[in-house]
Amino acid sequence: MTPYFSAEDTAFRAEVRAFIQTNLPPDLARRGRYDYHPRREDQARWAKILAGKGWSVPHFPVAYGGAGWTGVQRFIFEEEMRRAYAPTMDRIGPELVAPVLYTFASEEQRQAYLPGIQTGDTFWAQGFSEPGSGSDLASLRTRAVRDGDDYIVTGQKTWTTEGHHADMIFMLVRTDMEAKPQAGISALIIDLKSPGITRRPIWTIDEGLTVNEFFFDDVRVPAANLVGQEGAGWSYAKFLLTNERTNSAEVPHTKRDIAQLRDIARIEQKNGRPLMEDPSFRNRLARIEIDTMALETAVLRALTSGSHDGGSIASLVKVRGSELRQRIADLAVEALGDRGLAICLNPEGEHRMFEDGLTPPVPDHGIGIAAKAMFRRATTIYGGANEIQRTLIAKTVLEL
Amino acid sequence: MTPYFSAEDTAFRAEVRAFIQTNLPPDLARRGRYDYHPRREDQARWAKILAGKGWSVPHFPVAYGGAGWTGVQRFIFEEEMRRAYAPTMDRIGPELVAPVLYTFASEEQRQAYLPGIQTGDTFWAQGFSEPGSGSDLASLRTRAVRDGDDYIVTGQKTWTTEGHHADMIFMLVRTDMEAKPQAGISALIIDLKSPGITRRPIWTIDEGLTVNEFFFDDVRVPAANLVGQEGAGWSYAKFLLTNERTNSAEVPHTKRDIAQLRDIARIEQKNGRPLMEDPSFRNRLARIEIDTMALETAVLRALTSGSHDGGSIASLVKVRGSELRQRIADLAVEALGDRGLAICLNPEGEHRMFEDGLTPPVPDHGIGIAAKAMFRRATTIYGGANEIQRTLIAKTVLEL
Amino acid sequence: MDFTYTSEQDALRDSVRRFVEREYDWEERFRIIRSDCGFAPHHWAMFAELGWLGAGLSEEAGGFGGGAIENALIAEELGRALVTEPFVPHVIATQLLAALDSEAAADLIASLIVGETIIAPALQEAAGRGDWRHVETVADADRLTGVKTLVEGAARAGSFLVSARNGDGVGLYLVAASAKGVSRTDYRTLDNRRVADLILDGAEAVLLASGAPALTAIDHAMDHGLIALCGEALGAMDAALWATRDYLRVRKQFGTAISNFQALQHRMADMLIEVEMTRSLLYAALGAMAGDDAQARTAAVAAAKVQLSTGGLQVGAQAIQLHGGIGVTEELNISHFYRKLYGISRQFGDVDLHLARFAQARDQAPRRGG
Amino acid sequence: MDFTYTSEQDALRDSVRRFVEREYDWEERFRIIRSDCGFAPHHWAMFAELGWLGAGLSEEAGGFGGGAIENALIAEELGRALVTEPFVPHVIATQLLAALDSEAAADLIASLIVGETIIAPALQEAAGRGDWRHVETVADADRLTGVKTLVEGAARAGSFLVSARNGDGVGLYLVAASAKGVSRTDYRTLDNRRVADLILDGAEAVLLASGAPALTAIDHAMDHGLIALCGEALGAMDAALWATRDYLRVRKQFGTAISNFQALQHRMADMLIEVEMTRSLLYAALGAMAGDDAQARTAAVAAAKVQLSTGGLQVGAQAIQLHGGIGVTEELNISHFYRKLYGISRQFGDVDLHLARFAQARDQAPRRGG
Repeated sequence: MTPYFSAEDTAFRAEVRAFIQTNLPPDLARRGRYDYHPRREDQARWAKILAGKGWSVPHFPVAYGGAGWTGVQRFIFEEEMRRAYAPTMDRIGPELVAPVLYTFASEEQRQAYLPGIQTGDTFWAQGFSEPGSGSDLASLRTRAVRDGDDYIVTGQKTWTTEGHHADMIFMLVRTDMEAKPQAGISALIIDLKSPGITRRPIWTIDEGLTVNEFFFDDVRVPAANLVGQEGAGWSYAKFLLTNERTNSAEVPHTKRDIAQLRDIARIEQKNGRPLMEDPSFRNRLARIEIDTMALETAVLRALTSGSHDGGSIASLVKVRGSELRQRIADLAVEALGDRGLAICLNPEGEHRMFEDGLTPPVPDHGIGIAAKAMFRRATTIYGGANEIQRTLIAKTVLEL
Repeated sequence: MTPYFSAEDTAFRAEVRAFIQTNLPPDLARRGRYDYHPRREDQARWAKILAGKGWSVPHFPVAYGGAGWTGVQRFIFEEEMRRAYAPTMDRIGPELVAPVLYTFASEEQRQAYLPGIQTGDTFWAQGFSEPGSGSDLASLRTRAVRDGDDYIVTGQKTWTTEGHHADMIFMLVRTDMEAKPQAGISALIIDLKSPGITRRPIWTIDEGLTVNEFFFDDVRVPAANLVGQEGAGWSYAKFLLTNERTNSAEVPHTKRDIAQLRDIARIEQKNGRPLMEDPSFRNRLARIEIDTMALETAVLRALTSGSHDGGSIASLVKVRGSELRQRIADLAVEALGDRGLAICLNPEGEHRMFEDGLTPPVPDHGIGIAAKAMFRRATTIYGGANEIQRTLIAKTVLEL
Repeated sequence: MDFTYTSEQDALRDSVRRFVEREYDWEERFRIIRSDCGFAPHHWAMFAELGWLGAGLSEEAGGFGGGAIENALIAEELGRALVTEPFVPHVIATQLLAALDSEAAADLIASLIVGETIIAPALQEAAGRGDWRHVETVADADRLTGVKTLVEGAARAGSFLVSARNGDGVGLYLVAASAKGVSRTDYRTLDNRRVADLILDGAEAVLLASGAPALTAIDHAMDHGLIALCGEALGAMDAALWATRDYLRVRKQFGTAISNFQALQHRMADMLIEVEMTRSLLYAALGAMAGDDAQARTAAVAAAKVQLSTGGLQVGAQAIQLHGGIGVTEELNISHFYRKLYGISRQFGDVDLHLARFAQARDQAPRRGG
Repeated sequence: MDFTYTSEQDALRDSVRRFVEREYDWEERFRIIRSDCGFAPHHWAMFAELGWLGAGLSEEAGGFGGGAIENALIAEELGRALVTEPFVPHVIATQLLAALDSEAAADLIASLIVGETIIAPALQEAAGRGDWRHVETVADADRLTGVKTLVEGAARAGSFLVSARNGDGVGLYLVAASAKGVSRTDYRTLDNRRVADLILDGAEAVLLASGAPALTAIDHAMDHGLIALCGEALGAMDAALWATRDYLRVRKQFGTAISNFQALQHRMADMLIEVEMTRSLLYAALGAMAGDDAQARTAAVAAAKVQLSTGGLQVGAQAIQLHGGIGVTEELNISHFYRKLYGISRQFGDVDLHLARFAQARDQAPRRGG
């Protein structure tokens, strides 16, 4: 039992920090402070820089561009990225789709798709949810009917995260109407430039764009784009979702949020003193920091346990992590006082629902905070709603 | 809309207060401060004094000794009783059993049993729960088999509140084994001195005695002791339980607890200042007081709405009231600091689980507080567990 | 003690409810939010015509004989429909002027309740974090300098009611929107109220009251404003609760209506409890307003504000959570209930401020019923 | 970074587990609680024999080469069985003496780890509310006057380690139980630890350390004590969780095992999260103990104490709630888990104290990883 970072870990951290310090373009770091809805071009630029060092997709198998790091090293890397306000990177391609590809796809498919993800040239979407099937994926209805060497895909996907950035989509479709709900599902790769696809942005509570709806109207997809076995899509999806949950603890991000909030609380005043000295604020911040420390250790326990236990710890840290992300964002809004109540659109952002032409009196350290707090309502819903996670914990860990 | 006490209410309050001030024996008030597990003799003495004024069972129909007060007046009366540290009275007979008797029993039964309740001479128990049937009364198994002019009762009752004080018990028994679970249940009155009854005290988390277990071994009960119709016991029980829930908000008691805690917090010190000035304590106490104010108004709304709506508001105030009673007791323990951690048995109490011979250094204002906090864990369980109440709210009010 | 509305009050409620049903659909609301001043002058004219702008004002003060109850009731119905017209600031302005009991004030009230003009209260500053008792704006004779924040309805206001430090402590001033030295920075709040920072740079002002009378009038007006705000929050909470209830009954997952899931049922029960506790504390505050115990009034109003803030956030957040993904979309009203309740929870001071006000008032007040 | 126990540590855990299974059944525990001194000398002798009393002490200090990890592990298993023997105070006493690094201290340690004597730490006073840094007891040369509270194991202690104010600020003293001017008031705590108020009325004492070295030694020992306490709480929480799980699977209501009720399942999931977060913070604290950053150590230990207090109460209360009536009976261990966790949550300072300690340490500490 050595529950602390080793000397090697510490040296690794120093190396990562030095690299970021030298190579992160200042305009990226500046926009990174607004944290939120990063531009595709920023993500791609940074991915290219990291790819040059072999660090753009560290978790990949080394053969496909991975860095061969331990779980703890990947955690440290992520922590340093967040700490330096590097752009939050696209997650769908590298973290969700790619592991499915290098685990289940054919070698041709791997060669065709993984390099684009590694270099940041290709962005991906994931097409799982449909209207009427949120956390209940087995009920999905988008159909793919075999027609010669193609599938003809018809249906609708929704909640497609960052779909407006995506070139390709990894889809769950129903290929067998007769089979039991879960058995008739297959995984298809679809080029989003294919004829018959339309996209509708779904504006969210923050007046921002994260999710989209895609309509597939007789879209022709080469049968070669089938991933793995026909009818096995359900198991790939489960594999993917487990990764989603583990990552969704988002500890490095929350730690950075805390550091940012501490900065804010030293600037903002209450009763003529820095907010940081207000007892009630201090207590609540301390409690968030303590819960974050607990969550961090839980994640590190999972990362070092060696087993990809797929479910139990993942569900557990997802629940707690998502709730923490809401609490920290809400406390940040509160820290801003009157200024936390203003709608303040990211001055360097793209994709606005509408231009109100107003310039709210929000200081630079407050930009994006309120919108972020609004959007964080989604953290307890996406990636498998927390209700689903609690049921999963009860069934799989507690065996109730 | 006149959401405040009328001039008549205020005058009534003054009258009640004056009466209590003149008539409450000082030794009763002193023991009342320990609040908890009052002696039967104290309850009986006070009941007699109140009965002399016609106030011992104010909620009864006037014909049976009731005071003819409005719901608001009964609330004021209860508030003044608690405020003066009058003994908390037996509830089973006057509040639970008696309403069933004067609503459903025969005139002979009313004449036989109500006077003893009114004068405090007869104490009652209620025999509903059995091992294995907590909130699920329909599953009860105690049988009453007709034998000539008698029933022969065999079975076991548990969680019998204040059964060690009781002379009589109002029982649910199964008289028909063939009928559907709820239809085969009848209500019987049994004299606890009948041969074949044994009692076992159930010591609770506070090392005190509140509940008991009764064993009925071929107990002979006159058939005349059947209340209402055979097979209708279930509906009487539901009627009774609704009363139990409404009363279980316990607002007057909680308001008195708050006043008591404010007294404690002016005596106890933290960091060399009265605890009452500690910001964190103040905030938590304020929140409890606010929630109590809300609950009080909710109860007054229910009391003045005219409808005995039986369920919705009752469940709602039971949930919130029981949780509040726990919070206030826990905060009182915390207020006592080191002294809140000592087991300190009521020096004037009866029924001790064991004599440890120790005299803990707890000041007079701290006696009974910690034991009370322990026992209050039961408030969210008894009278229909809060889980049951929440389901009831969802089904009956929200129609889910 | 009676918690039922009179038939006049019921009629008033019906009138507001009919208005929002007929005139204020979801598309209309989006149009108004995106308009120049963020609210609709033709609606405001209708409010005046229907008598709502004077409904909560005593006859002596020039109103139609009602009080806090009527204002709370109107606000509740407006909250239900997330109406963005600045009704709460109107309550504060009229009650503030009424408390001054002067001829000049009476004239202003008369023009306010017929909707001829809008006067926006500008009582708070950034450093006060919602606490209107924090005043740094300075009055140098009849010239004011300072910045007031979150001034609602500013874009259409003919003048402002401004608090400022002077020789007596604090004075209350009337500042014309057109006066020299007055400028604005307009913005939207999270709950889509259109507000402004009011920047006063030696702005010409008329003193209305000074010292204790000014402070008393402001506290009185803020009590009324907080009660109206409580009504608005209650309306939004109640609407969010029942909309969620309806959704749970139709939404199916895993082959069954999700209303059958016990964990969701219990969550809904907790939301209902929060709604009913908020309603109860609104009534308690209305009761206290009718009495003459200043500390009891402060305590009851602060209690209602604490409860609507925490209960409102809980109900709003759970309404989203129980809706799932669709709950966070801009197009559905559920996300806007949350934004409204999030805004209200911090408006006029956060939970800590009102807990402290409550505790202080309780220390000084005799116990209720003795 | 490795969170797995070594095989030696696993063996130690097994040894404790075997002991409680064989020797410490529920009836035995009741007997001990009702005995004169509230713990069993024959058990204590067994603890010594099995090496537990020196397992968590370095070899330099005369122990068997372990540290905080071993103490936490032993305490966790003792907590699972609600063992009442004063192990946590033993950890504090030995670590306190070890930190003094003197020959006299070494002799005392030697007799402690073989179970020959018991030395009870007497570091807190009523006015400190669990904060050991609050010292009002006064040393006049070698005579102490004051009252120490919640002194655990006092009835069997040969001597006491007492903090008192002297010319250097605070000194640490050894007071023999038999010394003149020493008296006790014995009582039980809610969690059935047998404790005493130690009343010192000019009691003769031996100075062990004074000023900064004394304070450093006390803080060091309390860090160790808090970690052992965290282990004990974790054991009780974990045991309560799984006992409740087992009960839900067998208990039937409304015709089905109550483990099928979704609301209860989710409650259980939340309890598990609290247990795992407590375990995580125990590990984090153990990691910090291995480093040389004093602020990080204080922060991590305070964090663990905050979590075990709130999480412990939540798990304990829910274990009762999910059991229903039987959960509040004295005869079932569920009520005793709650009493234990209720006691622990307030032992050595409440949540506010440790939140403040955490916040202060974080203000002064560099950010983890830079």
